[in-house]
Amino acid sequence: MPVSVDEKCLRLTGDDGTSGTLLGMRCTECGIVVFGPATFCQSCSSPALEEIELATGGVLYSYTIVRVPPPGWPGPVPYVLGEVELPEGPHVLAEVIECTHDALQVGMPMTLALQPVSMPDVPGSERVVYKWRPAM
Amino acid sequence: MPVSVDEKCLRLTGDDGTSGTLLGMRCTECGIVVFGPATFCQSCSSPALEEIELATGGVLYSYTIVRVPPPGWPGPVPYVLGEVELPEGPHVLAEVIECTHDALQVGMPMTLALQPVSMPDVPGSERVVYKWRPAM
Amino acid sequence: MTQFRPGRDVYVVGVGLHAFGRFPDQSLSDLARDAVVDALQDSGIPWTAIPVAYFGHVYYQGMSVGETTLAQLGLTGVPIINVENACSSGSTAFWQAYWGVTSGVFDVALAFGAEKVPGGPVTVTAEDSPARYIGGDHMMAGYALRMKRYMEETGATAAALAQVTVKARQNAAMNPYAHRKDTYSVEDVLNSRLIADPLTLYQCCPTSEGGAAAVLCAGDTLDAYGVDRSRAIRIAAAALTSGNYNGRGSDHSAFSPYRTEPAALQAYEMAGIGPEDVDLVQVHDAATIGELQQIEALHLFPYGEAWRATAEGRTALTGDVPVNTDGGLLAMGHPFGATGIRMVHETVTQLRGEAGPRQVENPRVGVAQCSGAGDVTTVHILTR
Amino acid sequence: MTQFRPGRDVYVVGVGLHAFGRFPDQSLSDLARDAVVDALQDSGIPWTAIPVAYFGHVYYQGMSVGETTLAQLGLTGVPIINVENACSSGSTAFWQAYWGVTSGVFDVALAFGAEKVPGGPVTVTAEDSPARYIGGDHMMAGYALRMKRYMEETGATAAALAQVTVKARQNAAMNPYAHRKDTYSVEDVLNSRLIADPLTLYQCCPTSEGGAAAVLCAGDTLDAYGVDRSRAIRIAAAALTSGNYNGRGSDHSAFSPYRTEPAALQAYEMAGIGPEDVDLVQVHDAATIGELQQIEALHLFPYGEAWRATAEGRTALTGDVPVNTDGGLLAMGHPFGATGIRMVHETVTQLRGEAGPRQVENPRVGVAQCSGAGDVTTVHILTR
Ligand SMILES: [Zn+2]
Ligand SMILES: [Zn+2]
Repeated sequence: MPVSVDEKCLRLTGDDGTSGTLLGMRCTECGIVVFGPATFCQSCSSPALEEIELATGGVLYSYTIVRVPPPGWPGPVPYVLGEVELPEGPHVLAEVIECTHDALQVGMPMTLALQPVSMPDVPGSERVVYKWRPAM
Repeated sequence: MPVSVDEKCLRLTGDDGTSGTLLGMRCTECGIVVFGPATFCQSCSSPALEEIELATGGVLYSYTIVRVPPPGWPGPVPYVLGEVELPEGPHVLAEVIECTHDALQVGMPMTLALQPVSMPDVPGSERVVYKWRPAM
Repeated sequence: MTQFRPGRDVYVVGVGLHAFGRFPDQSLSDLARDAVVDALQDSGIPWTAIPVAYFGHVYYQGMSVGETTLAQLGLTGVPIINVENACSSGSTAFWQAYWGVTSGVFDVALAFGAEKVPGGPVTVTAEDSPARYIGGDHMMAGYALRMKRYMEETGATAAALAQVTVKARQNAAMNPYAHRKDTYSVEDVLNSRLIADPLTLYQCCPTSEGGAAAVLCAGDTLDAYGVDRSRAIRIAAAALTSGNYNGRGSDHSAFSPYRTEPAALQAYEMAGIGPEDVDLVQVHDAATIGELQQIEALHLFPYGEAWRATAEGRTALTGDVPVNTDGGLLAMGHPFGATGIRMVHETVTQLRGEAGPRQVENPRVGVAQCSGAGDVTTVHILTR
Repeated sequence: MTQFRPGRDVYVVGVGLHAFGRFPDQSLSDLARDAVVDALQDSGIPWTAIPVAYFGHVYYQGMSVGETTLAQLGLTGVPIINVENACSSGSTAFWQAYWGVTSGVFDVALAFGAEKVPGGPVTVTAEDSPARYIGGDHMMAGYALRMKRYMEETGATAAALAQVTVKARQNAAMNPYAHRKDTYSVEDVLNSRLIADPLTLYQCCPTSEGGAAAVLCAGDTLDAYGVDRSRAIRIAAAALTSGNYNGRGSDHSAFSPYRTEPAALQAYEMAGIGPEDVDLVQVHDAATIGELQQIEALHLFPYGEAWRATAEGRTALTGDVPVNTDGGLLAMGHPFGATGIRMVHETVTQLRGEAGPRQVENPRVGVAQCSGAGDVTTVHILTR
């Protein structure tokens, strides 16, 4: 069975690791939404949070082409890192795949993409990672 | 040429790494002596320090037989660790070699011994290390 | 001796713990957060009213872990400061919180700490230190050297030293937060495998994980924060010292006992009490010998007599000077960032009369003492 | 907003630096000690008169490094506290020292810091963090995201951003402590290799080593300590904030600009001045974009206009708001524990009129600002 890179941020919905949903928490007091787990609201500290499924896409708030990767980066170099603003408010940072560098533009629509990633030479390290790809 | 494990604590005097002297600093204001380098006196903070050569032996203040070694320990296990009080005052902690465990006794005279030590699988890591052995 | 100037009275108004043990599925932040939530709830003061927080931890687990942890409770923008002082990291956070409140900078402060200590011998120097060649940087070997010398000088018996562990485990058996709850006989302790002669495994604290938190509040603002005065415990003294030159063993200070004395004397003076007024004590028993030497350094027993007092049961829950009533480091383990505040937790719980089966009879004065590499010592005195 | 209560006036009475650069033969303690000796000498106050010390550093290099370092100056027994707040570790030590003195706990305090930053991209999470799979924990990639967005929103040109480095190197060329002293043209900066588009190598601070120290003294005890009043520089404000929820980017706070605003507003209020009174500024220019956004967050320029002001030379030594007069992080490098105190060193040196060839004309008010992971921000205002 495929394993999510972070079960509290990404819930896999199928058995093959190709479908899933980003998770967030909404405060029922003040309405703000955050990406990933939370016990208390980041804005008002209320514990009245409910888990929600986030939109499967958003717009590209900013991006960069990383030419010197961070330690332990298991992917190709260079890679594109994109910060996507979801309609619910949160920004989600992830690799942008299947894109042409020159075609990237702030404001362009992006859609969620899942890919398996393994750490080189670490058996059992495969995780399903959330990424972005330009929307059709 | 042999290299001292810490040139400010142990000065090698020959070319073969078998002879050397422990170094200390004496405060010309208050007279206290410390083992190893110092810029200011530990007791009175005076900068008036002079380097001295320490005695080549002392008495065993305490000892233990270490059965679970610290990370990176390059020697045999178990090993004996001895705290020796020098006539000048300082205590110097080091491995006790060439001893019978049952014959060790607090208060027994000890004498300086030098041995080369290498870190396993680290080329060029050989250092001459100060140790103690029971005095004849 | 450094003279600080205490100002307002300061109280501990809330304490919280995450259980001590092994929690592979919980991060450092998880341990810390749970303890904080517990302490806030105990105090009745909400997170949004806390103006400052001090977080104690040692090992690098990412930057600004205090901030990352408390961000989970809401981004309130307050100063959060991560502090490290070896085994005294948690108690340093508490000390800092105390001085901030007594001096009037803030009315309330949060002190918390957590640690995930890896297994195996604990060292205090960097990996590339010459100590790796010399073999002397080994916390338990240091305690073994102290133990050998103490036994030689005082005539302390192996059985008396083992009794420290026997007592710790008996106390821990009544403490749901303890890492090790099974009890042992003196023979069990002496027959456990040797780590560094004469120290056996059961005489060394386990490597553990855990979290602890405390909320402090100025006495003149207790009512403004709606604090239950009947459960507020006053901080009568807060002392923190580094090494003093003492003419012996300064070259190998980690192995020199009785570094605690200057901090203890400062604390007694600040509290206006003496060792004879102390009703219960938590001390730094990373190894059995540690407990004996610390209670002597605190002047609770004359030099060389703590082992006999222990053998006679005087440091047990029912003795005249109960020591490490929650099981101490020997049974709780020693998550560096949490330990000092865990001691405050136990002292407060006892002084409130809320310690259940391990309650000491009607205590009024409690002492918490931590020691750490770099010759750091903290002594805190709490009173009802 | 949290309201703290300043008490007595506090002055910086001594500053010291160890040069910034690469020093493979010197330990973290060596760097720190040299800076302390320098600062003590500058202050005229001997180590034996210092009642407390705060040491800022980030990476684990053994426990209690502050204690180990100061033990070399003599074992005086005073409290020594190691603090960590990511890139703001040094400024946090300074902040803590200030509040201890202003509140009357001590008359004098030592703040110092040092770091040996390893080469390669800087990350802020632990090694086993899911961030390793996601690729987002990369300090310079974070700055690149901010830069791309800023250029998009404001029309800032690549040349204006590069000018930040050009200016930094010009200033550093007059600073004997700087890591990088060679100067560059805008073309050199833009043609250096790409790290994370659009950020090029020369727009990123080098990874460096260094140490810094400052001695603080209460105004009402300057004479008692024999301090030369003509060289004492007053601390008019000391603010430290963690993250505030601001409705945007809180999920990726490391990449959210303008976190500095709350700390800046607190500091201006505390000092009783406004941005228009500021004569020179040191800000957190870990990358060129950082300087532009920080001077906007400090309200020295309106949002989106700092790049133009830079291109026009207004932030140069001869401009109306000289920024990073010693070369900043871009030329000094960024040893986390030292940086914040290095900024105090430069501000004090300028306000004393002792900055030599890089002296700003007759400055009276200087600001030092640091940012760090965990959304830590410090803002200190110093006045002559
Ligand atoms: Zn809310
Ligand atoms: Zn002296």
